[in-house]
Amino acid sequence: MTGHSPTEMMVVAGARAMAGTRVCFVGIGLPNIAVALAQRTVAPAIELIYESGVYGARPSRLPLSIGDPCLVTGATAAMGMLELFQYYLQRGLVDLGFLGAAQLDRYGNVNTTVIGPYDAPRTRLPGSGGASEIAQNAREVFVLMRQSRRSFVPRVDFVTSSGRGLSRVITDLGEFAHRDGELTLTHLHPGVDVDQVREATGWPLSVAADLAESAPPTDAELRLLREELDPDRTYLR
Amino acid sequence: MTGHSPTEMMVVAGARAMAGTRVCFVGIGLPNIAVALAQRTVAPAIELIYESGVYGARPSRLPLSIGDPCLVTGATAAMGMLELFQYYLQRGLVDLGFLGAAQLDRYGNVNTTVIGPYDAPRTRLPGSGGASEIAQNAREVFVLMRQSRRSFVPRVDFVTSSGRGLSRVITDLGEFAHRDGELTLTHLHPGVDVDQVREATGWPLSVAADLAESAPPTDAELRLLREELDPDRTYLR
Amino acid sequence: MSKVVTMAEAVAAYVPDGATVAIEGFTHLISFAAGHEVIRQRRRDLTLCRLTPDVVYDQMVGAGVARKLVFSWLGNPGVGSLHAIRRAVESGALEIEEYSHFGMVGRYAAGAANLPFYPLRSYLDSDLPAVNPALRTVRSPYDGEEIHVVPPLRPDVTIVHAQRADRDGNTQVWGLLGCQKEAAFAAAHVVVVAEEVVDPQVIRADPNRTLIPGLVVDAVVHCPRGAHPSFAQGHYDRDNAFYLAWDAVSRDPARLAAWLDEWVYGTADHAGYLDRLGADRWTGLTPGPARSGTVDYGDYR
Amino acid sequence: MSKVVTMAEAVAAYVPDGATVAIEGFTHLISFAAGHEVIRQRRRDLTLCRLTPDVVYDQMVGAGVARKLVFSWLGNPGVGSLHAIRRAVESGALEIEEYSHFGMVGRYAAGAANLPFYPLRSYLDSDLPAVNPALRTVRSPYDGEEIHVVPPLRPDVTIVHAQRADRDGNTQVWGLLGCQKEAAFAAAHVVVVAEEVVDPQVIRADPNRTLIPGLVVDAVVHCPRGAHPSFAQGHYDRDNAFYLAWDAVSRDPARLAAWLDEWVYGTADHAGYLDRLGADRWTGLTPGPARSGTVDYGDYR
Repeated sequence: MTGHSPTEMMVVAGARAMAGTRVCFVGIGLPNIAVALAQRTVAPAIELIYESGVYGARPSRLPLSIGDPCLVTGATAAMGMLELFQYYLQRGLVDLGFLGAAQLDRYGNVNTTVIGPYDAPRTRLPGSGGASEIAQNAREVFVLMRQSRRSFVPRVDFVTSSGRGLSRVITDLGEFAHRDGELTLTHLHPGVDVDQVREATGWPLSVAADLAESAPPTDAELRLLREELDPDRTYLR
Repeated sequence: MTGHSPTEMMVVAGARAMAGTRVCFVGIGLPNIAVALAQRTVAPAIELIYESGVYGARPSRLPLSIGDPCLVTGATAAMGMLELFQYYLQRGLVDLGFLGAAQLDRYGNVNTTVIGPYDAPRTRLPGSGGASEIAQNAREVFVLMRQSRRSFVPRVDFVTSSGRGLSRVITDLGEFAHRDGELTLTHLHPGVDVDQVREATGWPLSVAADLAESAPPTDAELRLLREELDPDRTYLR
Repeated sequence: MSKVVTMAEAVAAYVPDGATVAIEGFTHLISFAAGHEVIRQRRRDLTLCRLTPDVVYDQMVGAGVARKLVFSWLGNPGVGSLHAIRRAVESGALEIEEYSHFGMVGRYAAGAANLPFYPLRSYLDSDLPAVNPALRTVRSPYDGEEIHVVPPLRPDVTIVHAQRADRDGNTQVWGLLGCQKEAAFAAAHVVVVAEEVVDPQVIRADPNRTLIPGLVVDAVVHCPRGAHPSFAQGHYDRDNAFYLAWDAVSRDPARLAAWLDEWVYGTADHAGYLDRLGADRWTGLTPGPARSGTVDYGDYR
Repeated sequence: MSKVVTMAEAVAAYVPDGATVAIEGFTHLISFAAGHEVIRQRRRDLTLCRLTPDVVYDQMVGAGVARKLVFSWLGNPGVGSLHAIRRAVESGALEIEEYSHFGMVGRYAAGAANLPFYPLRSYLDSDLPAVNPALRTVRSPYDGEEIHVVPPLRPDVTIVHAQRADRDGNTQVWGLLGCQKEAAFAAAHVVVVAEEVVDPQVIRADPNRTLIPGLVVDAVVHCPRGAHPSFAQGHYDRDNAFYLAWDAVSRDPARLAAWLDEWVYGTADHAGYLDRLGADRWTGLTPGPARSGTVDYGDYR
């Protein structure tokens, strides 16, 4: 396969980060394709939970949303949302919450609510959805998002969900881990340098002493993404 | 049909008391047969709820208990007990809770827990079951029980459920209504006189000014009880 | 005894001006047909409740039926923003009251169970309680732990779309169940909109499948394909082209008004909407079969 | 990956001396086979939890496995008392902790949902809170109303009987569902005892029917008729003659001991118990068919 896009690298890195995960709560947007790739590569036995009320999904196609009917057909269990939030998430059965985000700060706080003041928003974003409870109840949380000074801000305008449980952020430039209370760059994607990341980060960037380079997507990963999972570029646009 | 037993009269009176009831929560024991008779006579459209998790039962035989499989087959809904207690009973959808009791006092307090002190019981009874929540959440409560000085006591040894919601008590001797804060005799069954009731009541009996006599069981009622509903005398023993 | 009425009758009877209305369904079984009828009848000042104000609420807000929105996630799933709602929120024309999904589900559950509050583990270190004073805490009398609570939500009417119901409103749903059960039990009135109105024996043959009993249902509307462009598990798929196309319509108030004129005001009812949509629209939206299998309840005599 | 083990293995692994054990099932699907194996392995000092300590707990208490009973209704349903338990309670040999049914269900629900308490409307003017200090109140931060609460119940192990499960423990039940789901999610370990161990595809063909996911299940025991003398909807009826006959056995400690010798200690396992029971016993206990019908989930590709 020739080359790869930053989005493809981000999705591949997101999928690889799920190696060893048993139960993943899949959030809205990009996590869906990363999870689909993980299920076909590093985490064949992963169990997928969706806030729409599905446990143990085996989607026969790439879901268009977290409420796609293909998530139900062939799943282990479909239930009301109250049961899912209470007996799976709040009960502590979720190993990993895998979320997207609009805005994120140095401390891992996530904002998906508003840009600007709450009562007079510059931009009204979707809001919490399940993010607030996922952040509090999943054993750990990963965020997958494109990185820029607009999205990586010193202090989020609104804390939709706290950074407390956020352990890893995977972007189109690299990877961050939560270390000593702040997000620290641990991996650079191939072809990206630290200055580029610094440029796209709205706070004084902390870089890990053991900074590593992500392995580029393999041909097999790219083929799965491009030919099997998302030939219509629903997520990879 | 020749004659009738006091138990038959009690069950018939219990059934008739359900005329007009839409939703009845059926307790353990004698209420089962009274409800079965009511469903075939005065209350054909009555909806039956059982704490075992059934709404809209249409039992094809007389249930041996409130957890009989015949209550599920052909019912409108079968669910977990949490749903039943929360969304039906506590939600206020139950018009009538129809219960049995071991001991009852002047104020309608019911004891199904212990005779004697709680920590050193003379007799350990079954306990609350659903009675405590039924008494609090059903719009009204009827009790069906055999009457004696042992069961009709001045003050129950233990208040399993409060008499607050209890509106009617039907016994093998007559019927009582909750009036001015105490149980008042309103009906005598045929062949019973007030002295007999007074003798079987452990407190100074209050008798309604409009004391009436219950109509005796009809042939149709007795035939249903003896031939269709309880030919084995499970409840009518 | 039958509760079967037309959608126009159901909306006229149970959705008065100023009512608190929940058209629930999490991506699945969203009663667009009911939303359109509310628009057709030109209701005003509604408080619209829903976890995920979807395209149907964007249409309703765009048509001017709403005064307030109670919600937890505001977007066109998989596409982007709901522009009519966003305009109304950003301009201050639409009041909002905001929770998380679990919080909204808990609110319906408290309403359904007649509880004064519902406890849940969420909102820790979140700014949501600062902007929504209805998010409070209770201290456990056992270990002293503080836990967040939400207040009951009791809609004046909840409207749900279902795969099947009988004429008394006994309703069965399969696939994603969302919070329709809780929203129905919580409401003062319930309207069930069904793909199929079936014989009561179909319901009674599988009592564990019953989601909502007729006991809490006021009206049953027979409305096949009434969830379009959302989906009905086993009946039809989501019409994703509609969701994608809605983005451009919703961005432009004039286009939105024209859309409403053509598809809602310009159609007498959902049958008219379906006629305009055309039969070809369903090509590719119909799934193959995947039957559940049966279980045996046993005949006990 | 299979979790299928023998009952002896499951009990040896998950029911240690001193454990808090819930064998749940409301009249339906009571795992007598598990109770008998606990007796056979001569466990001691167990805390037995169950809404309705049925004949199986009477047998277990009679055999001396229990130190404490947590319950809400103590009787032989439709027959009378559980005499072994009643003797132990009246003599003070068995500690008790007592709730109402809703209270017990709420306790499991709090355990399952990881809540510090569960609120419910019960116990008003009842003497139960006076004898059980675990029954407390919480004040609503909305309207100031006081409501009773119960604390979470988290068994060390919950054992449930089911009509079917796959080898990973994904479990489906129909008919009365009791509080098995809550009791399973609340527990540290779960043992599922199944009439049938089925292919995972049977479960996945009807995901809405799944009561307990394998995620919380540690062991699966294949044990047809393991709920005798209670019933399994669609499989067999309650053996009422057994319940009636138990009254006389349970009244007399010597007869109870002889019964345990013959039917529990004297049988190697549930197959041995069934052999002794004989095939004729099932005459009249087998219901006719009453199939649920199917629903279509749709094949979406």
